[in-house]
Amino acid sequence: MMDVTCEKFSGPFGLLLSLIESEEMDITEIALAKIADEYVAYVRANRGIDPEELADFLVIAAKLLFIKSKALLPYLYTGEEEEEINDLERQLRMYKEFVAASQKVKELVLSPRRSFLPPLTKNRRGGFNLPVFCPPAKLNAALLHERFLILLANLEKQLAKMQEEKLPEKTLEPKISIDDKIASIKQMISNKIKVNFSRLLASAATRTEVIVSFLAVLELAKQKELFFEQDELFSEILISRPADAAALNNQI
Amino acid sequence: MSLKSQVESLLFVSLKPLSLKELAAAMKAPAKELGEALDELIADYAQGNRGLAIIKNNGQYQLTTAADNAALVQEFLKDETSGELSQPSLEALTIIAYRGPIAKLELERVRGVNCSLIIRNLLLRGLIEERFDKSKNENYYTVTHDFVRFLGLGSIDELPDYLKLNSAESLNTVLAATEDKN
Amino acid sequence: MSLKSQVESLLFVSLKPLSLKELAAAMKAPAKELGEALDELIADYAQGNRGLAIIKNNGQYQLTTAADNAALVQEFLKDETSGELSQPSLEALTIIAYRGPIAKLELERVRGVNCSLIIRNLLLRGLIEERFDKSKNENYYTVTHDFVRFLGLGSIDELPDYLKLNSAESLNTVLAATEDKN
Repeated sequence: MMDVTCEKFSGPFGLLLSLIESEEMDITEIALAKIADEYVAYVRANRGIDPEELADFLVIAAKLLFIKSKALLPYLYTGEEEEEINDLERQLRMYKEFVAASQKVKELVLSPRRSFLPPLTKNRRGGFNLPVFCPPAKLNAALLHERFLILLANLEKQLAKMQEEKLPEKTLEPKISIDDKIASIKQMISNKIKVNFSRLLASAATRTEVIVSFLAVLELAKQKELFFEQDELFSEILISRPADAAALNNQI
Repeated sequence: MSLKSQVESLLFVSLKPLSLKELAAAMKAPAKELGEALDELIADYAQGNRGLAIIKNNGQYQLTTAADNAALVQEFLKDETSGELSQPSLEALTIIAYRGPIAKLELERVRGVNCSLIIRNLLLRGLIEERFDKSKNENYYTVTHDFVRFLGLGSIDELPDYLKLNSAESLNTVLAATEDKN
Repeated sequence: MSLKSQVESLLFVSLKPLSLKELAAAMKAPAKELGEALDELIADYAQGNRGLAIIKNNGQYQLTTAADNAALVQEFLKDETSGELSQPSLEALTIIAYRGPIAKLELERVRGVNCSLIIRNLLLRGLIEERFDKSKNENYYTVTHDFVRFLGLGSIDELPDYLKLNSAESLNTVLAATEDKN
């Protein structure tokens, strides 16, 4: 169902850029709004995305959906968010320049032109009668021991940090699926007639899950599986199934 | 002997790239005059249809073979290193080459994605080096002489569009925004 | 590039003197013309107040430093190998002492950076030695007997806490990760 236009991309900006370029558009707010759905679909399909980079992809997905919602409902926005959108455009334009530069760097790396050094050996020093053993005068066993303990302490710190960085990724993975979230939202709605949007978000444990919930709700809205009601600006959003909503309206 | 001759001898026997400061100390010569002698030597090599060249990177100098003779030298040394780089590594290297010294956070801001693993990999391959900036309490990254040699350049500012990308205003703006947020 | 330039590149990277025949074979050039190019190059070096010179001995050619700079070069090389070790070199030496025999790749994994130059420097100073392991197709490094004796030890396992530190958990973890990647 999905049109896979970018087999190879490098990170969230790479994906964004290739989607915009496949539409032959410039980097503008309009372009970003236009490719938002495609981007989200791509992240959902999760093709070729390194799990460690997923969070970075989701952050961009959230920004794009924000831009899209602004394009659809401009009167809801006050102008303060303008800066953030400009910022994304600027970042993307700059990224594009560096991608172009990286192609030139690649050509240089692959071109036959290259400088060489003699192999690293001591032969070049032949003829200078250098001593074969030159220990640093102040070095001793105690100092070696001390340095090694420092090294081990640093290694342990590094390993602990890597472990820490890995943990959220593991706990995040089962929760991250937008499909799961869609299923659970559908479940919530079928059990109740209406659900508060804030309640959906309250159940999210992490920022990533908030984004995923948001994406899932938007997806359901797009598929016309959900009906949204809001009495006034910034008031609670109620989510219900279209059938129920129709039925309720008929009762009144 | 002249400074130019002396500095040529030292660069020839040194295993590693040497800074102006190291050379000046070894030769007990004033850094300014030495710098001029080095510039002259670089120009001599560049003009003279020579088999040698000097690479200048990070304020350090290294004597190498001329890039034009690469095919011959590579075959002679039976060197098999190829320039294979993944797209993400290539992007990170490009940004570090044009913008170095650059902090990890700035690099990630440009690429929009975490770069810890790529940095680690490039360090292990000896393509970039890390220097701790005490005043900013942060590591900064630059490309190594080895990488400049792979490019076949005399120094990194010979990269296409170097000036433009090195001082790209857009980058300054975005990076300024990074600093604000931290 | 000209023959003169090419032969200069080859003499620069070659660690041993080369005969006209060897050079001609490498360059696929006629020996006669090559001989003329060499004579020209030798004359260039002799005239130009240069830091390098070509020595011709028994029909073999070698690029070397100019005789006039010998004292400077000698002192430079002596200083380079006699001072205290840099922090990175000391760290590498410590790892090799407690954990040797260790492969270059393992050492780099532990230190997180490329160690080619550091290893070469420690080898030059006679602090470590290199042994090629045929089955693993890799060089392994250990400290030298001279260094063990310099420390006043009978053997390296007399270092403080050797047994415990030799098999430190964190090192095992990092090195196990090395094996995974290969």
